[in-house]
Amino acid sequence: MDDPLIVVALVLVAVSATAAVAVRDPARQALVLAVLGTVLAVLFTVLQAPDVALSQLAVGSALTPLLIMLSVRKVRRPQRKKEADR
Amino acid sequence: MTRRTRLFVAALGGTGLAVLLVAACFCLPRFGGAQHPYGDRVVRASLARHTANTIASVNFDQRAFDTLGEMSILFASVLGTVVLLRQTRDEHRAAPEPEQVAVPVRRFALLVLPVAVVTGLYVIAHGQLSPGGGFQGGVVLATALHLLYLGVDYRALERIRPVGFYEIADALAASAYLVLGLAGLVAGTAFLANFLPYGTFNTLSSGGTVPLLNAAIGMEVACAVVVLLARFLDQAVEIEKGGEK
Amino acid sequence: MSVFPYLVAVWVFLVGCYGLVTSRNLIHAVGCLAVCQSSTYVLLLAVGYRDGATAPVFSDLKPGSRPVVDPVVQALALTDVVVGATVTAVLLALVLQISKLHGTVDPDELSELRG
Amino acid sequence: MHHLLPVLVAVPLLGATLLVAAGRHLSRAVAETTGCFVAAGTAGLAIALLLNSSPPMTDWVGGWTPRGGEGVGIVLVGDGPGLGMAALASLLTVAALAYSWRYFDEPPRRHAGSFPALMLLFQGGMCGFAIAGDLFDAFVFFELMSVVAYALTGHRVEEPKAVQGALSFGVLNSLGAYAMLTGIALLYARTGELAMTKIGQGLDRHGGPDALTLAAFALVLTGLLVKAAAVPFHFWLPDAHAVAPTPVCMLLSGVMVELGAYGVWRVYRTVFSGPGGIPASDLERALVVLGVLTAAVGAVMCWYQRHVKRLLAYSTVAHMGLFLIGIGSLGAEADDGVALYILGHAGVKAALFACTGVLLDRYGSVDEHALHGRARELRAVAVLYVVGALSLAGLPPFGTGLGKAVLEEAVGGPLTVLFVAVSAVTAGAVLRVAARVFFGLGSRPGDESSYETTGIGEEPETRHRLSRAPGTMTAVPAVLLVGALAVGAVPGFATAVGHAVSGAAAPSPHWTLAGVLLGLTSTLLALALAALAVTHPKPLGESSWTVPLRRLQSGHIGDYVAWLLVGTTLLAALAAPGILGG
Repeated sequence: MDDPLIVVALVLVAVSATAAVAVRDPARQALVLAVLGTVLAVLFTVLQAPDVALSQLAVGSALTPLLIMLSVRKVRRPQRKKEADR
Repeated sequence: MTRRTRLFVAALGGTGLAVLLVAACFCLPRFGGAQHPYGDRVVRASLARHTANTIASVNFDQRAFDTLGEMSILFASVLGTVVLLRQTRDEHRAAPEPEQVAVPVRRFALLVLPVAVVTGLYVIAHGQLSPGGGFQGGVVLATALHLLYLGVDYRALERIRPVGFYEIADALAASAYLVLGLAGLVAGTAFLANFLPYGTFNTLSSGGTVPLLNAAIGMEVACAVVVLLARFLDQAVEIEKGGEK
Repeated sequence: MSVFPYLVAVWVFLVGCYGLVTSRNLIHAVGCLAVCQSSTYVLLLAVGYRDGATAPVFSDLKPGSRPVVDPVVQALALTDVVVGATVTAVLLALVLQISKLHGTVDPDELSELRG
Repeated sequence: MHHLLPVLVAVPLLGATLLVAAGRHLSRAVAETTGCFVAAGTAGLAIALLLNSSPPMTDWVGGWTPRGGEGVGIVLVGDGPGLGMAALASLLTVAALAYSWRYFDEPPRRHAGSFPALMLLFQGGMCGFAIAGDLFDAFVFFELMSVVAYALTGHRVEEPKAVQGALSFGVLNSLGAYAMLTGIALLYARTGELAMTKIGQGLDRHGGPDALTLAAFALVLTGLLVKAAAVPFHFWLPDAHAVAPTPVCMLLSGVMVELGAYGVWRVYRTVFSGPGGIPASDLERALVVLGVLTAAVGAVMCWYQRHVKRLLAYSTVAHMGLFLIGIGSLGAEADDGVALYILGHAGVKAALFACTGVLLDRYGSVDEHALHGRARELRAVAVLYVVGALSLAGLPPFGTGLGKAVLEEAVGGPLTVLFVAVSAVTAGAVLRVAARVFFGLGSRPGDESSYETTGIGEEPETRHRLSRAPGTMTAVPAVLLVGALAVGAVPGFATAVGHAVSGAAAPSPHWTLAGVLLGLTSTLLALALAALAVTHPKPLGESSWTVPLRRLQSGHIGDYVAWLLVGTTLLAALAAPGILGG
């Protein structure tokens, strides 16, 4: 536990996880989740788990936020259309 | 329940759970301790089978059955997404408008695209040697293709991405993993046994069946992620409510 | 200090649960579920860490020259990452259909299943 | 023989992948036939392995048989209970596929194989979970069957209820699974092992139980009990089972939920039963309290439903309570009773869901009030429905009756009253539905309540409303009921089950006079309750004391998650006294 890098990474994980929950707008949450994914990847690297870090980087900070963004876009689209009709 | 009662109930349960988990944390072995009996055995077994990346040895040899389950979960969820996001009777497809992409974005995307594809392939191919492998490389490969959407437009992406082809490739890769497993049984050892020669340590062909299973997973993951993203893109860009125009 | 990583995992799990309970948007709720899951990665890798050890990859490391961290938890976490992404995808697909059929993604406004 | 254990998982998975690969070029009939054959082949393999399971088999996948007690691979356990559950799951999959034969609404374009493929993946997941001897492997296959089940539940994407129910199901079960994984990580930290027996030995070596053991126990059981729909983790079940396509309901209620209870049994026996685990008295307290709550809540809610599939779903909840009580009493006799009860219940419940599916496809409704007297012409279905209801009550010589009798004898005391009451109330509710819907008895109930879920306006699952139910849709429930009858009536079957579950040394389960009488009592009570409800709807109708209970079932994911947290805490609190005192 002497490695300050680990402590910093852990604190960042806790903070960004809290932020990901506290941000109520799903589009912004997707961005925070991407940050969380990146921070987790950093933590895994300092915990000597490069394999997990790599897949977390690919999945947690790219794929999952992308899926959420696409869902948000789909959910919001009809509403925008309705507004345009008015 | 009203929002307040819900929060109260959750606070009750959450406090109890928090107390329990924190108490458990203080009973855990010290962070960074040296007691890892299973881990030590795994490292020995991995070296005995000439697999340099121990994680690959665990995933594709020692605990390859878990990976079979994991691959099936991915396969099932892609199939599930295809079924759940199908075009229903009261929906139609609208071709998306061609979009203008800023020139720097386009140049950047088209520059990164080949690099990303090669990186993905490299990460898959070196799975048993260096960090990475089928899962990581597969996801990189699949997301790389989608740079086309960013850089050119949706229709360019669709041209290089016949979803049906990827669905079939996904299923074939998954069956390849299973067939390799059954081949171990037929070869007279056991299901998912590493029945090939282990090769020279630290070369691309080392590890027996590990690189083959790794390649099957890489292809499965890449195709699965392409199909998954295609379904969501379809919903976000093309499918609209209302009957056929 | 030697329990700090575990406590972070506990915190992340509970925060995710809090988000699920209070969420006003189902897409947000699925995101909170992903937060809950990331606590399991942290816990698993914290359990497998060993002081002064390096990654269990021997392509440029002489076997036995240095201690390595526990490779088993890394394999488990790897599986877990993939499982998490796929569950997220299926749940988001369901949320999309809910938004089409119910016209809302606010759990407070869904009232089809009661009693 | 033991080398064939992983094949039990590989065959359905391979069938599913090939169906998807060839799906674009297959006609629907070919795809469905292939699905049936693969499922049936797996069922045959499961039964063949089951017949060879004494003494129990173990297989180390990939030939990683441990040398000097040091294993690195994954162990599969082929003993009576595990292979029995795998065989049951496989047989029910065959029944569900046969039932859905040419029945379902058109499959997604160019994906003719998708429904049978999902069913096969479900089968593979259930078989893998049943034979897992490694805790993490159990988690992986647990997730596989969950993910497939979410997709199958939401399969009818044009039904608002279906997608909402599937989402609640998905969120709750995923959260439960993550809790389970956290528990597994804690156990790994303590013992450094993943094979269940090794974890158990590791806990014993460490000494007496402490907070870590308790937390791991509560977390792992949370995951399993969410699946087993124990109160207060049960909220997702009625929401999901009421909306899933009928063949999927047959599997969900018939075997998937029971696999959760089986998991509790397996994990406690191999991991926590040693001196370093959870003392038996603590487990008993936890499971019996939760079981009694589950049985009571399930029975009460079941009685007040008018949505027939929801009613059947709550009856499953009530019976799960009884199974949990049986597992909590930790005896060879109780285990035999639970095994027989699960077998009988699977046949009966699947048959009842199958009959309800006929109603749905013919009348476009599963509402007890709206269907009043409308199904008079479905004579065969009516007979099956009544027989199913009576055997749900525990009428001898059905397997449900035998299981209930053996279990009542094993737990004894005041809990016998609960067993009789729960089976009488749930069966009474089903009989009431039969009397109203198929025979038009009693006056037509009015539409007074607006809060609850009605079964009006459901889309039929077939392309058009059926004018005649196809032969398979009545043949499958008939065969299932014959199976449930055979479990209790075929001489020697109960003995074989007893041997498979608790070894040849234990006394074999059999009918006793007391058991027959108790079975008859609950059947008569069920008939009386149904008769009373039909003739005098007021006193047994909506009453004010149940309103708070019914409001809890709000369909709100946040509520359900809050209750899940409370449930985990409750589980730990119930199991804590022995650990804190010891």
